[in-house]
Parts: sequence; C-alpha cells; structure tokens
Amino acid sequence: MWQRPPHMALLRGTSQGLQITIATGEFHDSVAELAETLQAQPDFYRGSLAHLVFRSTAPSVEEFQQIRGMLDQSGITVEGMLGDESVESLALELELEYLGSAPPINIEDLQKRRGTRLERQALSEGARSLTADFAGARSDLAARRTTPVVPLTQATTLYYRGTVRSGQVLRQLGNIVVVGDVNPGAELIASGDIVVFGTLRGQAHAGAQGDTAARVTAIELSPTQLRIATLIAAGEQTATRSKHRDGGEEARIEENRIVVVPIVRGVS
Amino acid sequence: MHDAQRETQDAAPRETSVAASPTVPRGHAIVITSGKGGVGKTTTTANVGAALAARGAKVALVDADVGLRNLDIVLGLESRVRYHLLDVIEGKVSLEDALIRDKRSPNMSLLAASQTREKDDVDTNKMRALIEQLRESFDWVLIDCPAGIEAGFRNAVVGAQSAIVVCTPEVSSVRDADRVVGLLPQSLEPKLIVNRIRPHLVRRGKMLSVEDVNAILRLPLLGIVADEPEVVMATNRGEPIALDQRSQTGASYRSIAARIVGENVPVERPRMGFFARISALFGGR
Amino acid sequence: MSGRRIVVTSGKGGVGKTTTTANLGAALAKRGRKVALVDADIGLRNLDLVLGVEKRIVFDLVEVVEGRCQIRQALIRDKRIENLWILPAAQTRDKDSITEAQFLRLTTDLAEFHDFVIIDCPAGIEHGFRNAVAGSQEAIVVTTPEVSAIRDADRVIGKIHERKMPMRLVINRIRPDMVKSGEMMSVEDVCEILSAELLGIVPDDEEVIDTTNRGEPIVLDSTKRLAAIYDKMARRLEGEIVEFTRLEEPSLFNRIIAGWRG
Amino acid sequence: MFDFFSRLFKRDGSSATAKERLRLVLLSDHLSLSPDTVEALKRDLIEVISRYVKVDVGLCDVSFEQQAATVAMHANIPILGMQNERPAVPPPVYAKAESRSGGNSMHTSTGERPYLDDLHTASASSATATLSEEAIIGIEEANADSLNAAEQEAANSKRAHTNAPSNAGS
Repeated sequence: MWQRPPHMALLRGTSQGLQITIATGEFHDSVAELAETLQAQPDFYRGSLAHLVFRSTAPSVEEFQQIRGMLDQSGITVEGMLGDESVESLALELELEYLGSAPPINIEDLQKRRGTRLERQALSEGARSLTADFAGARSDLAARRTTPVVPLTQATTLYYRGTVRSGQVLRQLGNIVVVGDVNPGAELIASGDIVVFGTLRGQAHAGAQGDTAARVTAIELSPTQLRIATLIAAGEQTATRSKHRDGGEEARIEENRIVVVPIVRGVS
Repeated sequence: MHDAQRETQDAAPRETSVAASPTVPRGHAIVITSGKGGVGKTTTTANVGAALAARGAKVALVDADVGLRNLDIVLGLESRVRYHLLDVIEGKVSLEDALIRDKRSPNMSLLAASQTREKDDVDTNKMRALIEQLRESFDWVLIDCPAGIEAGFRNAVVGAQSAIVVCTPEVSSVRDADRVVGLLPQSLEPKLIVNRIRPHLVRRGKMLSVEDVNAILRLPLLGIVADEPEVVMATNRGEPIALDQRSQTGASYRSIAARIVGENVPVERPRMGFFARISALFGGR
Repeated sequence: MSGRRIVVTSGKGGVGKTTTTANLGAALAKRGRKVALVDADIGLRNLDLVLGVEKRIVFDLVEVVEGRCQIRQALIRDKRIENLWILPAAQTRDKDSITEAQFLRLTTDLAEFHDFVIIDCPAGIEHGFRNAVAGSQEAIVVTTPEVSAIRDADRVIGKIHERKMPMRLVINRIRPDMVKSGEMMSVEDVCEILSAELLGIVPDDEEVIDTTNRGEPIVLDSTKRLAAIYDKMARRLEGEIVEFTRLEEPSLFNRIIAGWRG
Repeated sequence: MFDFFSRLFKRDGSSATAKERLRLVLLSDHLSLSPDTVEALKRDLIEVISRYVKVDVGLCDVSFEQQAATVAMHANIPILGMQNERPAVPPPVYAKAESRSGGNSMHTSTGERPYLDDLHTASASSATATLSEEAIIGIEEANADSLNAAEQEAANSKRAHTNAPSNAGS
C-alpha cells in the first residue's frame, strides 16, 4: 500500500475528522483511486466524518454525488468541504458546510514520512497487531477530551484490589493498577497507564487525554477493546493465542497503531 | 391483642426451627438474583425453599417481581393468592394475612407480588422493614429478585444478608450475572448456582462448562443443576421438583439446601441426563 | 422513506427475545432489506454478544441520544450479512438514562434510512419496556410454552393492546416430543390462551446455544433447519402467506424407544 | 429411568394441568387488570345494596380471587345500619359476637334491632360477599385454609347476609 505513486486522492485523519483531498488532475482517476483506497479496507473509516478538499475547481453536482455515494457506502459522512469559490457555491447548493480554501499540503513531505515508517516497521518477534477497526471514531475520541490534561506530576495512581465486573467503570486522572481480573463489559479509563495483575477481558483506555506514550499492561491481555490516546483496537479471537505468556503482555502505540508485545525481562 | 397473639404464634415455630438448624439463631434473608431473566431464579427460589422446609426449617418465600409475579405459579399456589406484598407494605393488611402457607410443605409460606402494580411502587425502606419483620418469624427468607438491575433489583436486595446468583452456561447469562455481582454489596458474599447444565454438550465443547463460567465470575460454588425436561413438567403441575425424592434434579436442590444450612456436602456434578441419553443412543448429532 | 419500527418483547426474560431479534433481523437483511437492530436493554446489553460484534462497539445508544456522536457512528455493520446494522445499548448506564420521547426520536431517525428497525426490548414492564414500545409501531411477542412465560406474555399483550399496536406472536423452544407426550403445551394451546396471531414457531434446538456462544446468528448457515424457519418468519412479516413448518420429526420419544429396543 | 418413562407414558400429561391453571390465573389477572370496570361494578353493587342497608361507601372494596375451580369476587362492604324507610326487611341472623374494637359492644340477637345511632358509633362491621361467575351473591363459607386471623375475626363479628348460598370455596 505504501509503494504507490503520488496520490490523486488522499485520505488522512485529523483532529477534526477525516480529510479527503481530491488532487488536481483527472477527476475520474481521483475517484477511482479513492474507491480503491476505500476498497482495501472496507470498514476502516466506517462511522467517520469527513471534510473534502478540492485542489482544482469543484466537480459538478453529479460528480460530487458520485463521491458522496461511495463514501456513504463506506460509512463516511461528508460534513463540509474546502476549496476555491466554485467549491463554496457547490457547498451552498448542497447545503454543506464551506470551510474555507484548501490548506497547503506538501505531498513530498508526506511521502517522506511514509518512507521512514516503512523502514521502522519491523517489530519485535512476538509482536501482534490488533485490527484497527475504528479509525472513524478516533477524531471523536480526541474531541471527547473535555477536561484539561493534568500534568503527570500531579496525577495519582488508583489502586484497585478485586475483580472489576461488567458495567463497572474505573476512571482516573493518572494511572490505574488493578490486582484482579477485569471482566468483559467493565471499563478502565486512565489518563496515564493501566496495569492489570490478572486477566484483562474488558475494555481499557490508557492515555485517555491524548497521551500517546501510555501503555496497557496485563498478565493476560485479551480485551474486548483497547484504546490508547485516540487509537482503538479490537481484540482478536483469543483462540489462537497461547494462554500463559510468562511475565504478561503490554499494549502500546507503535507506528500510529496499537501493538501488543510480550513483556521480556530487561527490555522495555 | 393482635400483637400479643402474633408473638405467641411466632414463639413456637421459632423454637422448633432453632432445634432444626442450630447454626442460625435468627432468620436469615437470601436474595436469589441473576440479572438476566429466564435463567431459573424463580425455580431455584421455589425448590431451595421447599428443600429447606423439608429439612424442618421455617421458610418464607418473597416474590419481589412486582408486576410479573410467577413464584405463585411455580409453587402451584396461584389460586390462593389474595393479598400481596404491596398490600402489606402499604399497610392494607397484616403480614400474617398476606402469607400463604403451602399445604404440601407446611413450614413454607409465600408472600406473593402484586400483578397489577409496578416495581417503582415499592418503597425501599418499607421493603427492608418487611424483610426484617419476616426474619423474626422465619428461619429463612428467600427473596425472588426480578430480572434487570433497576428499582426491582434494588428493592429485592435491600433486606438480604446474603445472595445467590443463578447463572446458565451462556455468554449473555454470564455477563449479566457478572454485572449483578458488581452491583451487590460485598457484605452479601454472593454464591453461585450454575443452572441448566447439559453435560453432554459441555463434553462436546458446545456449551460453557462450570469452570468456564466461574473463570469469569469467581464465586464460591453452591450447586450445579442439570437441564432436565422434568423441571418444565414440575412447573406445569406447580409442584417443586425438590420434593420428588426420585428425581436427580430434586436431589441437586436438596444438596444445595444442605450446603446453605452449613453442612459439608461436596458439590456433585450432574450425571448424563435425559438429553445425553438420547444422544448416546444415537451416537450424538 | 420510512421503515417499519417493530419491538420484540416478552415480559419474562430468557425466552429468546434477543435470539429472535438477531435472527429475524438477519433473515430480513438476507432478503435484501436494510435492517437496524436496536438493543434497548441499557445496562444489560446482550444483542452485541449474540451477533458477535461486542469488540467493535465504540459508541452506544445513550451517547447518540445525548448528542455525543451521530447515529451513523454508533451503528455497527455486520461483517457477514449485508444491510444489517446494530445499535448497541450502553452497559455502564441504566434504563432511566433515556426517555420515551428520546427513544421515539432515535427509532424514527433510524427508520428514515432502514426498511426495518427492530428493537430488542428488556425483560419486565417498566421503564425499559415503555421506552422500547414508545419507539415502535408494531410488536412481536415472544413466549415459550411454559406457564410463567405465557402469563407474562399475556401481561405484555395487554399493555400493547392498550396502545392499540398490531401484535404477533412467536412461540419459541417448542419440544415436539414433549408436546406429543402431553408434557408440554402445544402451539394450539398457547395460541388459544393468548388469542394472538402467530408469526412463527421455533423448535428448541441445541444449535442455538452453540451459535450464541460463537456470536453467529443461526440464519447464517442456511443448512440449519432454524435458518429456514426464521426466513419464513421474515417473509410472513413482509406480508407473504407462508405455511408453518411441521415440527413432527421422528419424535425424541419414539427414537428412545427405537434405540432401547434396537 | 423406567420410572421416568412410565411417567412419560401417561397421556394426561402435565400440559393439560398447565393449560387449565393458566386459563384460571389469566382470568383472574384480567379481572383485576381493569380498574375502571371494577369501579363501575362497585358503584352498581353499592347502589343495589344501599336499597336495603346503609353502607360506608368510602370503605367499600371489591377484589377478585381465584378459587379452586372458579374466579370469585370479594366485596368488602362495611354496613352502617339498615335503611330507615325499609323496616319490613326481616332481620338477619346474627352470630353471637362482640364488635371488633374495644369499648362499644354491640349486643344483638334475633328480632332485636339495635338503635341506629349506636351502630354509627360502633366500628363498622364487615360483610363479605362472594360473587361467583354466575353472579350469585352469597356468604363466604369458612374455608379452613383460606380463613386467616382477620377473617376469623370478621366471621366472629356481625355479618350481613344475603340470601343465596355460596358455591365457591366449599
């Protein structure tokens, strides 16, 4: 996916939602490329809100509806668009929000960043990636941050002994340590790290106020869902996993996605 | 005069009951709950109650499912219900008037729920007082909790000293049971009954095992009850199966009762039941 | 476009509301209808488990109602069946979190872009039930051939009649062998007592336990006999006249006797 | 095991019992489900009974109860006294009793009609009437197990009798 030529259509997540850029050039190529990108991961963007950026003049209403229909199919809702005056009038006609002119984007920079990613992609042997299924929700998670971030120096750790059961929620500005199991349907939400001395089967959200360095550690990590900062990952089917990994497992953000690695003594 | 009469009435049974179960100086209230409906709370209440009564203890069963009562039906007492829990709570009739004594188990009485009212009508403090009052005259007060975790659940739990959580080996039941355990006050020290086990399905890996269930819930195991068609038949007739000495399911309930009064009886695994026998005869499906 | 809003209810819990909701919804979706399934059991959600989407929940119904996300963001698309969407309930809240008016608004919004909005009602007849019923135009009452289930179903039917909503009945977990031996009430018995129009008869099938454990609606596998039964139910719901499947397979009872002798 | 099958063989299985039980319980559920109807019935009943006796309208209570084979109606109608304009009604047969709450004893015997004002000060006695499905108003018979403490008291105290015998509960 990364080795492709310069993008005619570009999708990227921002704090406001998904930004889809239709580059200058042949409109149909852009659309075809957009379709291809969406096809590659049909559910990846489901549920997200998108802003469309037109680098050339606006497409016709029919052309626009073609894009919109495609995005609809993938569960992406078009909220507004950016571009020149022709885009503004199109937005007016379709009763969509007009958000100003297109921001400058340096495609070369982007490619460079992706290139470095490729090189750094190698993870430790036992690393296991969880399927990210919620890209669309990321921006909203970020938007959910209503309370100001508390500096780590002021944050405290919540210590909980016992089973956290379905429907129970532990919230902490700081870290959470649970000695016991976290059952399916339970939620841990911390602005810092989460450590579970037991099986984590429920949902855990570390770095809930945007700390991408936050981690989730557990003796056995089989959560229904993991969230770190603005990333979400769903647990895989646990059947394929070895049940007892000595020393436990840790989830953290690497390469802008959540990975789970076994804890090796002396490392990390 | 009324009160004096009640006291003299109460004194006698309490003495006999103390003799029957020396470990319990005063009545003990247990709430039977599950979160999810239809997992066998009412059947469990009726049968554990009948088994306790058969041991000579004085037992009161309270149906806390206001609006959807069913304990009367399972016990076959529906034709004798005249006053309800709410009548007592609202002071319309005395507790004695509302209790229905079971003719087959004279030690056992039922306080039915009202069918025409709703759970929000019950005053929590009065409910607590009512259970308190029942504990004065009965060794065991079993409270049949409604499904859900709302007002009905809170009212059923409020007067109890301990809790029994009924769970079937299904994912949804386990999750709801877990939710309920999390909501119960720790002091109730909930114990688990795994209901409707089909051993042959467990063996084929098509049903969660007792261990699977308890890996999540992590509660002391009070008993295991197999899924047998005779339970449906017993409910059809309104006769608690615990009183049927020939029935294996009945035996499961009787051993649960033994453990409740503190006897050291190991939890027995249900043997291959009705469903398994068919399966064995036809080489499984 | 405005789809049909249908509540699946029963009064008593554990009779198969959620299984019916999931399978009927899946059967309708397989027939090409756009279907949204709504879990109204706030605090004790289970529809997500039955459909195996529990790991994909990000937003829930309460968050939609509170305006913290859009309906489209909270809807989870079933990966196996086209056109099937699930709106999960909140697990860490309770039923008083939303009002009847909010629930009505939510389901009408859903009905604008779905052919069917099927609401999985919680057990009981309290707030959760009132919410679910307020959001629907018609009702499906699920019962099993047991005294307590029928009594509760009757109570619920009374409540539905008060609201003048059309209602149809699904009888779940029939064991033909037990009916034959007179140990279980028959479909006719139940219909007579409840005097309601029948939408479906579902036999007790151990497969359901297994598929629920795995989070797969049974209609996914069209070789299963229950798949055909739910498909017929879906067709009846759409107004087709479909004969009921005869449940008289070689009875369990006869099989035992045969096995005993053979 | 054989025992189990022998029970299976019985044709009159438990489903018939279940069906009959349900029929009755639902009948009684339904009766108690419509408060409006009960109100109307209560009004009519009071109107009829008021032609003969003075009743305490505020304390009247009508309820339904399932009995062995029927559903019965219980009307609890406190009697204040006889209607003045109807002195010709034969005096009811009173059980020998004292009124339930202390002080004002109310001695009555056949043929002796108590002074009305006395009756007003005495606590109202209860009349319990049973109405079967055939709408026969009768006396509730003292049924050993349905008669609890309160009813015992009621039975001991004065009763207003209507003419037909009860067909329920016996």
